[in-house]
Amino acid sequence: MSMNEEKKEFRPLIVAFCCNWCSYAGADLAGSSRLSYPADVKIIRVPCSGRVNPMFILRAFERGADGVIICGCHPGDCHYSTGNYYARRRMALLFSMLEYMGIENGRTRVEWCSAAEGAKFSKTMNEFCEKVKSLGENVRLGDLRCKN
Amino acid sequence: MQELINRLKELIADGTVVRAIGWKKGDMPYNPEPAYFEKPEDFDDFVYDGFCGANLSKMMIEASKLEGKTAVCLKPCDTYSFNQLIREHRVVRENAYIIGVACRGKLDIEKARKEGIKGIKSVTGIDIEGDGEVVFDTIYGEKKMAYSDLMLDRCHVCKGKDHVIFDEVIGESKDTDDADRFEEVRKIEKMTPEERFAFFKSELSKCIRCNACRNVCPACSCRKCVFDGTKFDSQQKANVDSFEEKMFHIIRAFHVAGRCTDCGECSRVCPEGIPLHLFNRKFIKDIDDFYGEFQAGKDPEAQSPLTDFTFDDLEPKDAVGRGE
Amino acid sequence: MTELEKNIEIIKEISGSDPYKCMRCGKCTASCPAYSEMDIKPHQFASYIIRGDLEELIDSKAAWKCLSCFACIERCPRDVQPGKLVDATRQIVARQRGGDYLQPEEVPELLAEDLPQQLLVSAFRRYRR
Amino acid sequence: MYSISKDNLNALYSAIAGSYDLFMPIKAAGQTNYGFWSEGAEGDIDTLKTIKSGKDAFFPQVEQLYTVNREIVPADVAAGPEAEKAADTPVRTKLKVNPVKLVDNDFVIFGMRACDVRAIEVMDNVFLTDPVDNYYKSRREHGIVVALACHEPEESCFCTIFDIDPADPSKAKADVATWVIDGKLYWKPITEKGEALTAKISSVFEDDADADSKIDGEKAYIEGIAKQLPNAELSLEGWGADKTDEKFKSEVWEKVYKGCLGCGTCTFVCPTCQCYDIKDYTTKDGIQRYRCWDSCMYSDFTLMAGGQNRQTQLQRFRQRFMHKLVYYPTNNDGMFMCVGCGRCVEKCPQSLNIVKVIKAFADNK
Amino acid sequence: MQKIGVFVCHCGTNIAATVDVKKVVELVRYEPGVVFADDYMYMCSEAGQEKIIEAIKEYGLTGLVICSCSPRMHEKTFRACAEKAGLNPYMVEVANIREQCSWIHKDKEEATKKAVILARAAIAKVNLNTPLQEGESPVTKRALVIGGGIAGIQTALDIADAGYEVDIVEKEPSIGGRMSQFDKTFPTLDCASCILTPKMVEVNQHPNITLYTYSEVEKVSGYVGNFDVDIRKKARSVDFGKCTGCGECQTKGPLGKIGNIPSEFDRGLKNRPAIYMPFAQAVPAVPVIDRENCTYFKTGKCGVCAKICPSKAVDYEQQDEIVTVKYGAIVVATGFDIINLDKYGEYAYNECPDVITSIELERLMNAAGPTGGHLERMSDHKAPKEIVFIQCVGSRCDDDKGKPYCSKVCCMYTAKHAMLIKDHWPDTNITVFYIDVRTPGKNFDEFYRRAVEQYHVNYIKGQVGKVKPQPDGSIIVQAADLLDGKQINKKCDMVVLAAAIEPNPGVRKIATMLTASIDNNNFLTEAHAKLRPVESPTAGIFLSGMAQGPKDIPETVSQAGAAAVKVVGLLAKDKLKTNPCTAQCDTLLCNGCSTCANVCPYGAITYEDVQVNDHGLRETRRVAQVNVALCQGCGACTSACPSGAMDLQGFSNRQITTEVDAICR
Repeated sequence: MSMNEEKKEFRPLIVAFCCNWCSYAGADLAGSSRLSYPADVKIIRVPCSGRVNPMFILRAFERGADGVIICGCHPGDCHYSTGNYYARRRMALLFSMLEYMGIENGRTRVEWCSAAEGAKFSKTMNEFCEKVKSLGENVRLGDLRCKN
Repeated sequence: MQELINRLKELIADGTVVRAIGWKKGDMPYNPEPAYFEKPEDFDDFVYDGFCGANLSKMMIEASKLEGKTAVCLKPCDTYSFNQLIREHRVVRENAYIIGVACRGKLDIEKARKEGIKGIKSVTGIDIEGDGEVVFDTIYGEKKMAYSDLMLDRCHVCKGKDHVIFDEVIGESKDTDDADRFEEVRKIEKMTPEERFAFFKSELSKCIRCNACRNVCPACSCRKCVFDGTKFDSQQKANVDSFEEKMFHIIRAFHVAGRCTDCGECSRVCPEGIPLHLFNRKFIKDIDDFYGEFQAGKDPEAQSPLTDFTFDDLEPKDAVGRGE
Repeated sequence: MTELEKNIEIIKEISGSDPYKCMRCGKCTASCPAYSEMDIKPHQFASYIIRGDLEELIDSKAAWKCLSCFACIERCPRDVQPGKLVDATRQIVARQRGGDYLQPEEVPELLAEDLPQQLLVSAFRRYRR
Repeated sequence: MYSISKDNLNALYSAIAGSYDLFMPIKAAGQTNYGFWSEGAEGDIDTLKTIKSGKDAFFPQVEQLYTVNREIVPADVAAGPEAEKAADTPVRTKLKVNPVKLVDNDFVIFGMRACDVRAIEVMDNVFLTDPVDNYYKSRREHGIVVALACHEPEESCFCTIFDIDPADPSKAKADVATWVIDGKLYWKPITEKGEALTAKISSVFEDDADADSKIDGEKAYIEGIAKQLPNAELSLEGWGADKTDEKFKSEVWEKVYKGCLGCGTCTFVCPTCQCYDIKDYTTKDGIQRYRCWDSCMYSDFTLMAGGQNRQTQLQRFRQRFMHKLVYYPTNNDGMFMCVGCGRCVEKCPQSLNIVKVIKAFADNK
Repeated sequence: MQKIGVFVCHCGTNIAATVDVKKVVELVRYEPGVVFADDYMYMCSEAGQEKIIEAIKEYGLTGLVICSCSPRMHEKTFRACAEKAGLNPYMVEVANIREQCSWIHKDKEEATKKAVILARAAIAKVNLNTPLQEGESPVTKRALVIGGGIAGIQTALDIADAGYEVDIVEKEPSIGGRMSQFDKTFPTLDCASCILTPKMVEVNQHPNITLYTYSEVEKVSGYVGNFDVDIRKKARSVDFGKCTGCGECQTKGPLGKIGNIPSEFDRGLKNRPAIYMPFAQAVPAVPVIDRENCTYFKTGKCGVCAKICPSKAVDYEQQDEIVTVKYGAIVVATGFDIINLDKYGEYAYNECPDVITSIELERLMNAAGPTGGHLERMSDHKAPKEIVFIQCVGSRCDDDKGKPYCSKVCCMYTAKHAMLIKDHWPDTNITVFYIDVRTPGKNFDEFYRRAVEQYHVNYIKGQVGKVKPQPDGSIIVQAADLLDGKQINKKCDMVVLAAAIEPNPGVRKIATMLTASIDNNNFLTEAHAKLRPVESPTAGIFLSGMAQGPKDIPETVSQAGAAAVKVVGLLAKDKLKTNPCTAQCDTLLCNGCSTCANVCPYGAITYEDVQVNDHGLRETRRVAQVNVALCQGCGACTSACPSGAMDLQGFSNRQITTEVDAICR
């Protein structure tokens, strides 16, 4: 590893699923208020946090993501009234299973963030990037099976 | 067993049912196969003994489409799966005549093989009514094993011997529940993340992607599985990269979460002996911890936990890190 | 970072409060029982620290007349905690002078009966650090 | 004839592994499967049958064929913006195909039973007849097969009916034949490859005079047991070449197939199944084309665009056993595609298997 | 394969400052499917859109990717632009490289790399877009206004004048809201009820307006144009038809006019009987029986009001009634209230009766108020000579006791109070302790200067530290005078607190029912702070008055008018374009297991037995059917469906999967 290789420290790749009504608007507000967070976060817009299928999350990890965060409206504020309640249950079970399989539980997170909470959105993204960076590259979800 | 055969013959004779689903004698004493019985003479090789472990409720999906009623022999744990299939409109209750058969725990020939019992010619002591030891007459002499040592793991954590849905019950069951259902899951939860990861890595690396666990599971009854179809571009026929098994097993366990009745078929049929029930039981344990006791299939009207919610459900961040 | 900036950082760190939040509403000054003794008023602490006039603040009577009764901290609408800011300024001085601290044993005889309890606690807190 | 005591088999393994890759049954996570041996791996030659056969050595479950990536050839836009505007200026990207390096180093498959060795022969007839599959060919040429006699065949075995001799692997097309007889491994090289291998690792062996008598005693013992197996006298009468029309329309299939789940267990544990599917996988820098085992039992096996693959489970069930016992013998002058290893007999979740099919047809007559 | 055009916007320097737009265009040009890539200074401008239309025609583009600002901003613009060029509007995807890339990253190289990735994800998604047609849904030509204050009244009047039916639901027995409690209003000092009551009467008599007073909204379902609202009409115990509003029951009741229950209308400074009309000019002029405090309902005795009522209008058996009405639009005008001052011990509000809030002062100075307009101290009913006003009580507080925002109206109404008091009783001395006097607006600062220059109100810059009621009935106010550097201990006999305002506490429940987004100060969030202030992001929900944020009466009325016009704009349409991104079930894959129907919040999924030909296998199967009119495209069903049969158009499983792949590549 040459010298500049050393300097180029590990940059995590983070996929964020943001619900169109609250957290995506929150992300826009963070943007318009110039509240920065690392460029490693890439946001995918979904109609509701209830739309995020565990297949997408595992697909992201399979394709090399190091962290996945799902943002939605605060329970009770969902634009479709119940979307985030189902998402909350699905993610609770999925995260518990991933932890059970030995995957570091810092790699996944759910955050409720309303359209007016630009600051909270940026703070959450900074915290999450820090946490994923400290966990390093996602190796475990990559090779739970040795090559034969 | 004879009483069961006579009753089935009687049902076919008096026209209540057109056919019956049960077990046919296998060419080995320990491998009876699920089969259809229509004519009285078919019943000559009908068998119901300790090795008839298969859950026949999934065969009723196709059988209930045929015209005329079908009698089906369901063990107590199979009836939960049948209830779940009714709830999801996959079987037509009117076309099924359910005979709740007695059960005193089902046997696993792998356990005999692990004890080095080979060249088996015949086995006695495995009929439903009997008790006491199982005697193997093998080429290398006679070998004995206690019935409970030969029993499948799932029967040690049996959910109880009363049938949840039946038209009639034949025979006396004997309780076999002598272990804590979530003990293995707790043991794994107490391990460190590295140990847990190593455990699942070694187990899942045995998987040969034969889909037996999916095709036998009564809860996994999709017409076309998401892993076969093109809906998610997730066509995964073989383990191209190491992640595929995980994705397959996690998603399969997730799809049956809240619907899995813990009948243990997936672990029974896995050619590589992977303890697949550990995934489903983990979800069942979590659902019980997070959202209150729920046994799939016990009450067909109950709303499955994953299609239900309460305002103050627990937050995903509190679902993890409970161990530390 | 000059010596001065370092001190401001230390003050912020000890007091745990952010002087920039002060909107100069004067509620702390209004509530301060030791107001008459003070040359620099409580609502000015934040701006002195922001401007960095530590010398002036340290040489002033105000820093040492503060009774640490926390009325200003309790009532400050912006959570600026002026009491803690001036307390931190005193810490800077106490630390610079090589810590000729008052030993706990020496305190009892210095006590007067009618001294408010809170003062005692503050004294210990201030001089024991 | 060479021999080595069973206790320091590890010395033998590390000797082989010194100069070749050693592919042998390894016990891991409670099961014995073929895998590459490395220091510390627990070799297990006592278990009679591994879950999956040794076929992986020559025809692995997943094999990368080649990778493709896109190179952007700067279109001749250099001529300025007008050129770019012209709709017909193709943006040229070139596809670069880079095939995977074929296996070019010798490797040893140790502990293969006689039935699996015969299975290699069965596969040779398919892969090595033109059009030759050079992925298979490269592995086949570099593979040195060390066959091991079956000390105590199990009741699920029925290799004898395909005249495979479990006792004497030297009859099968192996490079070395070995026997394990009370605590000693006897090693008898057959082909030059076998001789070359033995020469390389001869230091490990010691010469053993009364090996032949011991081996004859073992052969007699094994044959004795083989005779007592329940399926020893299973007759293949009615099966074999050109029996297609007789068997295809029989209504026995209707009765036998009902329990089949359509999972792929029997095909994936079978040493002779050689159907595969070719699929693409998009990776970071291009496409990776690989082939992987496919099962005729799956609902989307050979699914063409028009949807004309075998639609019902009966057709798929019939196809599997007809291929084993009729179609293959028809194309390979009577050689059966089944080698009687009994893995499908043991592993089928619904206990349906080839033996029951043969018996069902026999009873039906 | 699609023919995609990619357009990267500079957005002046907003994007170009930290994203190398030219490089993005270069890198994106060779993505699969892209046949044209270009950049322009302002894509959303006329010229920019012209460029797009021209490119569509010239290259025969079948898909568009616009890398610019947030889709929430200009997605509509670019879709309309595509439609002009004959391209289906739903073949357009927007990559957000401003709010979520250029504005929040400093390092140009890093931001450019991210912009390319986001563009690549959008291109991958457009490749799988299918043309969608917007459906239509009918519009119920009727509006609902929740809240009967000036905001609700003004909105209802404007809608009704435009010829549409309007219903007002008001929680209190009478409409009028907070404004009816005021005495005078700034800056023109005209009397509150004089300008409000005519509007209330107009509302009552307007043929298009139906009044539901003493009623609450119970449940809201449906969506824009088709809301079904359950309104609970609480039992008034007085028959509407018979009651003439004579008020006998109030005056001749057992305890006479006084009664023993603190009157909410008079902020508890006066009592009222159990059967009451909040104030004289109440609309509707029909009293209500307060069942918690009425002796008849508590003990079964009394029943005097029924006896003395001349027109026998009292009816104890009346029950709550739930009315379900269909509406096209809903306006939230739930208004505000004063914050709770219990946590502010330093102002001694609970200890001393002479420390009152400004709204209580409004009641004291009001002729219909508890003291008939005579300003008296509540303790000894003497006229106060020294009054102290304290500003920003609980406003601009960053702690958990108060509100972080400035309540906007207190400086003006305190100046009003000061002037009115000095005008009526010139010998009274008034001191106002303030942090900043904020009087923005027409004639506002002049109004405040008149208070200082003409009426010599004494404004002192400095907050009050402590209000100390003295045993002799007077009050010492310990404050700071920051400008003159003095600490003052002012002796006075009345203290008026300009307390902070907060939205009506019931609004959070209503926001949840309407699925309207609300911020943590309980103000309803507007669709866009500057460009769409009177609409909620939830289509069909509009905001009017203090529910959306602190504002004074002139602004409330203007916003009420704006909300009304928005509602009229919606109701004028016969058909509304519905969101075409709805769920769709693949009949061949569907298991008919009802999992999706259980999670659908709109009940849009039903089951039918359908004849199916699955690759030659003919069968009747129980299959899900999506009612496209009801489906709002939330996608809950798609992630509940195990086999992937249920998919969402516009955000399909494959589209999101390709986006994930494009990002993780």
